[in-house]
Amino acid sequence: MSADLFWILVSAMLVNNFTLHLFLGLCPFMGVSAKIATALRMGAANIFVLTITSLVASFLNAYVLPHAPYLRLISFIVVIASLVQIVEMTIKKVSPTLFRELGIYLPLITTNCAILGLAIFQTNRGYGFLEGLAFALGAGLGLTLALVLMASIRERAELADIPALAKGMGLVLIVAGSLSLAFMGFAGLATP
Amino acid sequence: MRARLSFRHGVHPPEHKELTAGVAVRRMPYPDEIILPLRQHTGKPARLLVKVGDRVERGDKIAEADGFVSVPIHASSAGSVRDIGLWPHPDGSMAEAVRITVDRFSPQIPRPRIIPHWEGLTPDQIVKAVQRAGVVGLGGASFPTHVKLLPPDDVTVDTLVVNGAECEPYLTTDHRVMVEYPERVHHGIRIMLHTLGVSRAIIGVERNKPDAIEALDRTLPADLDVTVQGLTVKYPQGYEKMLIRALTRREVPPGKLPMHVGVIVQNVASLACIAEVFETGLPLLERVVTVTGPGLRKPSNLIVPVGSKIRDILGFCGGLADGATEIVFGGPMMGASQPDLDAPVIKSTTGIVVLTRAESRPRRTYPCIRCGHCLDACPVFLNPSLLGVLAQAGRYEEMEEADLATCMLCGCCSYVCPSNIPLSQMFALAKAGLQRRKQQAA
Amino acid sequence: MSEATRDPISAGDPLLQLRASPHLKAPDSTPKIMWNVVGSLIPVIAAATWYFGPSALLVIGAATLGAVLTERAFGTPGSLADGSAAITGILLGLCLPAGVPLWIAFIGGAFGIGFGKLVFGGLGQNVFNPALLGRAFLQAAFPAVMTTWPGSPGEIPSWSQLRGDNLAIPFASPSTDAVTGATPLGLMKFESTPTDVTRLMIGDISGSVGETAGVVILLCGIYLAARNYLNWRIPVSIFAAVALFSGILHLLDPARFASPLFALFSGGLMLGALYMATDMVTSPVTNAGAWIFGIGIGILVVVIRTWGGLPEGVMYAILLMNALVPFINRATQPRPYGSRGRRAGREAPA
Amino acid sequence: MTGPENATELVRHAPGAHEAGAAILPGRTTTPGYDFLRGVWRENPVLVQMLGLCPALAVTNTVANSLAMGLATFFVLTGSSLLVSTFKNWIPKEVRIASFILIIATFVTIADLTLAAVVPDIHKALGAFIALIVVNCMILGRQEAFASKRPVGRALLDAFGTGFGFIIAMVMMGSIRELLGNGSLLGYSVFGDSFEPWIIMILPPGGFLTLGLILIVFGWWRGRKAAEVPRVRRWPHGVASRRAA
Repeated sequence: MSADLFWILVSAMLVNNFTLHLFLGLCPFMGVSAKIATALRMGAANIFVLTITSLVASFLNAYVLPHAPYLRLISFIVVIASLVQIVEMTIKKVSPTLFRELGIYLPLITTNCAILGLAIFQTNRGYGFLEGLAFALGAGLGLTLALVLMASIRERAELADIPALAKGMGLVLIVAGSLSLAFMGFAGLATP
Repeated sequence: MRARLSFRHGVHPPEHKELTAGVAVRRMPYPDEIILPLRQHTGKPARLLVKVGDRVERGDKIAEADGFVSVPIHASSAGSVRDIGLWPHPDGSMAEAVRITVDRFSPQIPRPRIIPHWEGLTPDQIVKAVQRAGVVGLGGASFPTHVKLLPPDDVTVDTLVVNGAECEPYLTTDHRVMVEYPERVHHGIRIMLHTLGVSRAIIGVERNKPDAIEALDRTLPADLDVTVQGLTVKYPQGYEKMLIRALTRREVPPGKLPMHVGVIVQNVASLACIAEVFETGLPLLERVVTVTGPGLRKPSNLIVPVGSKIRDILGFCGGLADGATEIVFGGPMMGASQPDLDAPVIKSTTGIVVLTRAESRPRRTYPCIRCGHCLDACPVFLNPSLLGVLAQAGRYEEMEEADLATCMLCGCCSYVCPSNIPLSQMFALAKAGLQRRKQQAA
Repeated sequence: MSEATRDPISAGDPLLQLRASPHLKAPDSTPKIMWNVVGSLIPVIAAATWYFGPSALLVIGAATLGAVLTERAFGTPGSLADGSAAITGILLGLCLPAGVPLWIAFIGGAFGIGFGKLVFGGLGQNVFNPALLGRAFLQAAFPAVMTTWPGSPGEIPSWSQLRGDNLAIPFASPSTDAVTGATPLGLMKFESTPTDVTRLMIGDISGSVGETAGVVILLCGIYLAARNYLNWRIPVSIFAAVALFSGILHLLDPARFASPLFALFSGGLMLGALYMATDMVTSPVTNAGAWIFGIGIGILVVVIRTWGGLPEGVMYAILLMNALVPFINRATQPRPYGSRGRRAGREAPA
Repeated sequence: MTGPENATELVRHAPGAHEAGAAILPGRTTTPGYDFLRGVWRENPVLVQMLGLCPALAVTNTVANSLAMGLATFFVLTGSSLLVSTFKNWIPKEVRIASFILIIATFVTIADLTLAAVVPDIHKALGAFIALIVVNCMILGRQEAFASKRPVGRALLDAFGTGFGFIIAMVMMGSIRELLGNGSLLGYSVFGDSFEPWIIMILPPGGFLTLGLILIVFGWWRGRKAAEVPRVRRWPHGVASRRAA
């Protein structure tokens, strides 16, 4: 059981990395990856929200959606958005420092495809409560890893003589492609 | 006990000391003209005392110390003041200088004792006498020596470190001083220990000068705690901080002086000079200069009057050989190219190195390939590779965060860089740029 | 000039140069390093030709041509002379199967230089090793071709026979009538059959063009390390990590996991550790970083070989660690002189 | 619910949204033609504004998938724009983002169920990405930036243009990737049997690399064009002067 959870985590983090192989969470990956510090915070915020989302999705899947499957998408998006909003307000009240660190990223994350993607994938694969948590954690870690790698590469590239043509998104996409190629090395990484 | 002492990192440029290492010091005849810039030391330039047409004797004070961090300047030859005005300075600028026409017929007789005997003087009186003699660090830094002898009350100095490393390629000035005047060095140490109230002195000599080590050992005074330490041959072994690290295992924190870790560093030539000053009673008038390099006909070690022009010295050494392209004051690693053959030797000039095209040919610069050789060379453990990239992007503030202040511009990174990136030059510019920005902000 | 001339000016007519210090320069230069690496690869290429016949030369040549032409077309003018494009091409050629069609080798070289190097701004700026990026691209693009290994040299009837459909028309699939074999790693992974280590060392096995002759590569690498053209810490830490990690696994289950010596000399580990991982541009600048980098590669190699879907993981391990290099560099900045107490272990007082 | 400050955050942070927002500041008028063409090419959501990258990379491995995704998005976009601009005066400002999302989600659900019924194969291939149209920043961005402030006709034009631009980008990506990755277009073999497919093109790295290359080539092309005819913009009458103002 725990081995299964571990491989779900590894799979979501490395083998089927959310950003590099499933193209989820590309907006922060492109937009908030210029500096390592912000990338780390964005990653942390993502892990946090993904975990909550997984819990909510498990709950919805278990108790609400069996009665109204066509409401799946709408209920996911509404519940996630409101939950993130509540979390944001709570953090703001409880820990202003943490809010300064993560707060501004939270609303951005709400409409991040990674969050909704997680909920949908989790449902499609029929993950239970614990599996969902492992999946969310793996996805979050994978997102953070991709973000930090991209940020460190971009920080380096910022000082380099990038040809004018490749500056900006062109380079980011090609770096992402290269990272994605490198991550293919994890393909097939699975339970021995 | 003679363990191999050194610091970490550093480089091994070819030494080329064989050109002059065995050549005994000769005295150069007085040239026709002496140029004495008023700025020959770190600190405030000296204040002029003479006017055009004045007759000066050898040893006469022609400019006096202007404040505590300043020393007087003395006429190194008898003659008459021909001109006072701007003149090429070895640092590349034009600086105010006194131009003295040497009296060809003067016997250059030593004047009556100007500096008193040191025996019986209090440390304070000795310090005053050293300042009056116009002594500065002769190792190239040209910091007024007397300033170092008055540590503030809150620091305790326990060791005198004597710098005989002479790590710059080509130069043999200190080497010859140690070989030929070891007693003077020891005498200078004795005066210093007395002045500082310190009991221990360590002389650090690179191991490529066995005869110097031998000479110093032979003349070791029995009543003093002086040791001679052989040091690994490596540049920049003679840099103060590296020497302290090698001999005492102490590190001088950034922005602090050696005295803050209980050490005073004196160059062997400065010590010999102090000893000579108190022996002869004359101020600092001449110094040993290595004139050498592949572009010179007769490489020599010379005693030259301070203020002799490059032109005269090179002439005495047989002139330039074919293919000479560059004349460097000081060692080739940190020295400065001279644009003008009329620039004079000043108190801190350790050597004149004439380089040829083989050394000075322009090399193409390539992009940084991140080989990391500069990190392995940097004696103060900086990341020149990163600093260089930042310098190119003009990000001086980030360079400051990357400890640019610790950089001492030793040139090791530039020396090893396979891509010929002028790293230390860029760092010097960045330092200057930062200072300018700070001044503008203030 | 006669002895009479005392005036220095007339002696040599010096046009006095003004340069910033230092006025001396170490003899190494970037092109010299690069061409030395190229030169050190000649024995490896020779060994490759010995084992894989003219195919080896063709494949290496096509990959190099792809790299060099791309550099020539899109790179800064004159950048060919620094030799880095040639290294990329040769290294890429050395890690391809001998039987690949030449057009595929060419595309790999072009991709490696174009997307792996020039997009980042050319020499010194790239994040990923261009040769390996080209190799990874080909592996993903043409997985079947890239895993069709020629038979080991002993199985080939004559030396001069091509080891596959090298001359396939561009963009066409190669025909599949050549003698094919399996690499020692493949045999180990899929059939649990270890190969004799001596054969691995001398290279009498199936595999990529230039990665089979382990001892030759090792000797060439030692030459480069001796001349300080590669950071010896990287290969040493890779070897140590691989030997240790695979040794532990071997002790746990000798039947399933190969011995450390097998792990060291099989696949592309020698070539990767000595030539790819040590690429100066894409490896950490700090020595502490080099250790971390090497250990990371070693661990990833064993992880991918043991638990991954592929028998060989050196290429991916190096690429993944390449991506981490900017991060490693930041994390292992040297502590400057005088800031005692917060100094890293590397600079600890000797 | 997501408040108004979230919306501004969202729009501000979406790459490229900056210029898009600036173009429709109140008080500035645009021609209907411009409203349509802007989205098609000049401010193409994918190629210029870098919005909706997730589907543009994830499902463009074949032309058929790209087209289906493009059409589904087109449908959702026009439907939502129509609804939003029709009811813009009834939607309270404070909950407008939430309302937009609800409207979008409704249309996505319709599209999802329709695709599942009509083309089950493609629906299966697109998988979760149909549902993910909900969070396509491009759609929400058009609602917030345009449809909620403009009359129905203009909002529809804008949605048509943007949706069409999205389809163009999708099909472009899909064609390149299918052609190289499979040697075919819309399933019909182009190069014949002997073609060695470049599998990478239909794998994730191929998506990134293709889009990256397209951006570089477009940049090069634009740069060349700008160098040839400096300062002259071939856009409908009035547009150039407005942009210059």
